[in-house]
Formats: sequence, structure tokens, C-alpha cells
Amino acid sequence: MHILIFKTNIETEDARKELGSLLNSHRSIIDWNIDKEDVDKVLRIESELNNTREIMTTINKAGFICEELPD
Amino acid sequence: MHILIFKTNIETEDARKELGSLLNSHRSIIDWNIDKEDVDKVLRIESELNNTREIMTTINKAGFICEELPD
Amino acid sequence: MNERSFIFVSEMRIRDTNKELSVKHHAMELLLKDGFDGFSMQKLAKACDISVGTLYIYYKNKEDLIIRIGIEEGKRMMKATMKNFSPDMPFAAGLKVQWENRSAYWLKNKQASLFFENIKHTHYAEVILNEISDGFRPTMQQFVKNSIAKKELEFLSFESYWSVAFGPLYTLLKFEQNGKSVGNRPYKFSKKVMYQTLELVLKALKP
Amino acid sequence: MNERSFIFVSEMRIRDTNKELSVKHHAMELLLKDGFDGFSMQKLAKACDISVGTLYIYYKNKEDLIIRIGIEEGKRMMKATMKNFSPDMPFAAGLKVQWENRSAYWLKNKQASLFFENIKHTHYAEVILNEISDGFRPTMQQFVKNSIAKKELEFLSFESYWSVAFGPLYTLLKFEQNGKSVGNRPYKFSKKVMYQTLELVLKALKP
Repeated sequence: MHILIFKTNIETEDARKELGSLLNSHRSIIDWNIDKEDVDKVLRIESELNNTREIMTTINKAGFICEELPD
Repeated sequence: MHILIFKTNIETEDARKELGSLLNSHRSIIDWNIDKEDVDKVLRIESELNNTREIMTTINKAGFICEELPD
Repeated sequence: MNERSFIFVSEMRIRDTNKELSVKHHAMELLLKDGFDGFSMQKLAKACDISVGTLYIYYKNKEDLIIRIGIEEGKRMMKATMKNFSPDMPFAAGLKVQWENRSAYWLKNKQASLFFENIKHTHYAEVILNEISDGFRPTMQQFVKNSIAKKELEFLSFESYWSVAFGPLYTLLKFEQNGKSVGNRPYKFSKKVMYQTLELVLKALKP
Repeated sequence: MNERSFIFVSEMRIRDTNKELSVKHHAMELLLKDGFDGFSMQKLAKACDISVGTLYIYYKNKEDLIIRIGIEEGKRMMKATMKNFSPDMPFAAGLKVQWENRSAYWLKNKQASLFFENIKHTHYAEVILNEISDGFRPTMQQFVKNSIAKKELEFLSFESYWSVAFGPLYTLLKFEQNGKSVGNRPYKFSKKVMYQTLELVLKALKP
């Protein structure tokens, strides 16, 4: 399993729901959560694949900011 | 007795000392203190006279910011 | 002009007890919320909806404010603790009055009680204690001395005595404060449990 | 790329115990300093000198971090409290072991002890308690039950019992934590005073 960490702009409940429908239907994603308290609204994904770039593109296409958070 | 309250830019120990030599030698001033923790570096003066303007001018002349803090 | 005579200030204080109480209430609230380091005159003025200038008329700075509020409230607490109490009372009767007075003050003044709990750890404690415990400390010491002389109380180290005489009471009051006792059990202070506990404490301290 | 396999993470955890201990230490320090509301993952990452991203690999969010650190440390505390203890012990011997274990843990783990003091007032307490008190709570309850059945302990309300059995001990430990007892008296914890106090408590609880 791979853990992918992103910085996002998901703030509202609506945005969270929209993201949810994207991620919940994604074949490789086992679990995910957003830390809404964090300034970077950190998105943490547990994925079966090492597919950082693909997930980032998917989320960006839906109109959200989503960047890698460096180690 | 009158209590006069000012907003200043007295931050350093040196500035405080310089102000001290001004105020300690002033005929009308009974006691004074600066709240260095405060963002406005509040100067609180206990004076025998109602001489807000005169004291303000004296301090301004010495090169410090000193303004009335409104009620 | 922001100057005003002390006579005017004194009159204002008398007329403006509500404002003073509001300052005290909000100061304690902020100190409990943000801690002593996080507290500031600016935040307090905002919470009280008065200008910082007005606050500085009454108090020289944060230190002065905390200490003077602590002294004022501390004196009220000491007075409440001493109600109907005399150091010449039999030990059991005297400790009962102490438990009743302390629990009554705590339950009626939860904010102030918490404030005193927290101030213990700060440098303000010493200044405040020195101002308020005139009379209180000697009276309590006399009570202990008399009780030992009358053979109504064991001779013990001070901390051993105090932890048994008052530790259980403050444990119950802290349960009440949290609404929960050990292991998250819901808890509501009751006089019945207090008196039951006092009985045990009196048994422990009897020679 | 910021992805890494769990196997790698596990290896890192084993190799990097120092980093994990550092996160735990700094988390408790920050929580004590800024409170639970003032604490953030960003501040913690900064204090540990690691990136926020690294922190999120280990913990889902602030809630997850506080709870997991609480559970881990809580289990350590429970284990320490249970050392050489059995619910079948005579009451006096059992309570003595409890006082010895609890004071030893507190004195060796002051930061964690303070952390548990403070977490009591938060919503994290319940989750953590449910995870760690398996075995602990039933054992302590069995001990009390046995002692009452053997007529070694008075039958009392739970809070009355607990406040007398442990209130004085934690009062002494808080004196030690502040370096001061009542009225600003300098204080240093001593086993002699602890055992003297335990004697009184045992006397109080004996039927």
C-alpha cells in the first residue's frame, strides 16, 4: 500500500463531497481523509498503486488545487 | 491627579532609558510606566497637571512616536 | 483629550461596578482560555468592548491587572473560607466548617476557582498569596496547633496532613468541575458524598 | 514523488524510533504549551524539524495523532500501574503497590502525566480511555470488590472511595510537579511522607 500526501484548497463541505464522489469511485483508492483544520487542507490517500500524478490530475481536472506536499 | 495614556514606539531598553531621563526630570510627573508587552507599547503617566499635549510634544521632540490612545 | 482626574475615576468605579465586574469576568475567562502567556490587554479590551485606553486607566499593565484581580478575588475567597470558623473549634467541627465553606465557594465561583488553580503555577501566585493570606495562614496554622495540643489531630508533616485533610475534597470538586470522575463516570457533586468522605478523613487524622 | 510503500514506512518506523520519540515528545510539549485548540500539525512539524508531509504519513490528522499518542502512552502507564499487582492481594498491600507504581510512573514521566491531566477535560479522553482501560478497570474493580468482601475495605460510594484512596497521593504529586505545596511552601516529594500519608489513608478506609 502507498500513502500519498497532497496540499489542496478543499474547504467547504460541498467541495469535500464532490471530491468524495471522485475518490470513492476510484479503483486504486483504499481510504482517504482531508485535514480541514490544517492551513494546507492536507489530503491523505491510501492507495494500492503508486499513482500520485494520476490522482493529482484527476482532482485538478475537477477544478481543485491539488499539489504534492514535499517530505 | 491625572492619568494620561499614550501609544508609543518605545521598544528597546535604550529607548526606555532615554524616555526615563525625560520623564523623571519632568516637574509634573508623579509616576509612569510602559507596557512593553503591549503592541502599542502603552505609556501610562500619572501627572499632577492635565498636560497631555505638552508631554506628547516633549516626547515627540526626543524623536519618539507618542500619540493619544482614545478612550 | 484622554486625561481624567482620579476623583472622576473613583466616581466612575463606584458608578461603574458593572464595567469593573465585566473586566474581571472577561479577564478570568481569557486567562483560562489562552493561558497567562496568551493573555493581553488588547484581547481583554476587545472582549469587554471597551478601548485599550480605558483599560489602562484602571490597570498599569497586564501584570498589575492579573495581580489586582487575583488579590481582590483571593480576599473574597479567604473571607468565604473563614465564615463561622474559629481556630479554637474542636478539630472535627472546624474541618467540617472548612469543607462546607470551601465547597460552597467553589460551587458558586467556578471560574474564580479555576483561575486560582491555574495561577498556582505562575510567578503571580507568590505576590497574590503574600497579599491575601495575612490572617488566613496564621489562623489555619493555629487551628492545626490547637488540635494537636488537644490530641484531636495526629502530629504529621504539613504536606501529609494537608493532602489527607483537603486532597479528597478537592478531588471531588475537580470531578464536579469536569462533570466526570475517574474513567469518565458521570459525576454530580452531592453533600451526602462529601460528608461520607469527610467522615473517612476525620477517622484518618484522629490520633 | 512523495509516495512510499507501507513496508518502507514500517522499516522507517523501526529504524527511526528516535524520530517517532521526537514527534511524541514535541507533541506533548506543544499540547501542554498551546492547549489542544492551539496545537497544529504545522507547529508540530516545525518543532520536530520535519516536513508536514512526513508527519501526515504517520498520522491522518491532529485528532488521529493525539489519540494514538494518548493510547500508546496510556498503555505504558497502565502497564506500569499493574506491575507486581494482583486483585487478590490484601487491600493494604495492594493499595501500597498502587501508590508505589503510580508515583514511580509520575516521577519518571512528568510530561506524560501532565498530558493525561490535561486530556481529561477534552473529548479525546473517552476514546483513549476506551482503548487503554481494557483489563485495567475490571482489575481495579475486582480489587475493590474482593477487599469489601474480605471486610478489609469500607463499603462506600465509588467517588468517596477513590477520592480518599488516591486523592492524597495525587495531591502530593501535584505539589512535587509545582515544586511547592500549599501557601508557596517549597516541596520535594519524599517516599517517607508518601508512606506516612498512605498509613492515614489505610486507616480511613478500614472498616
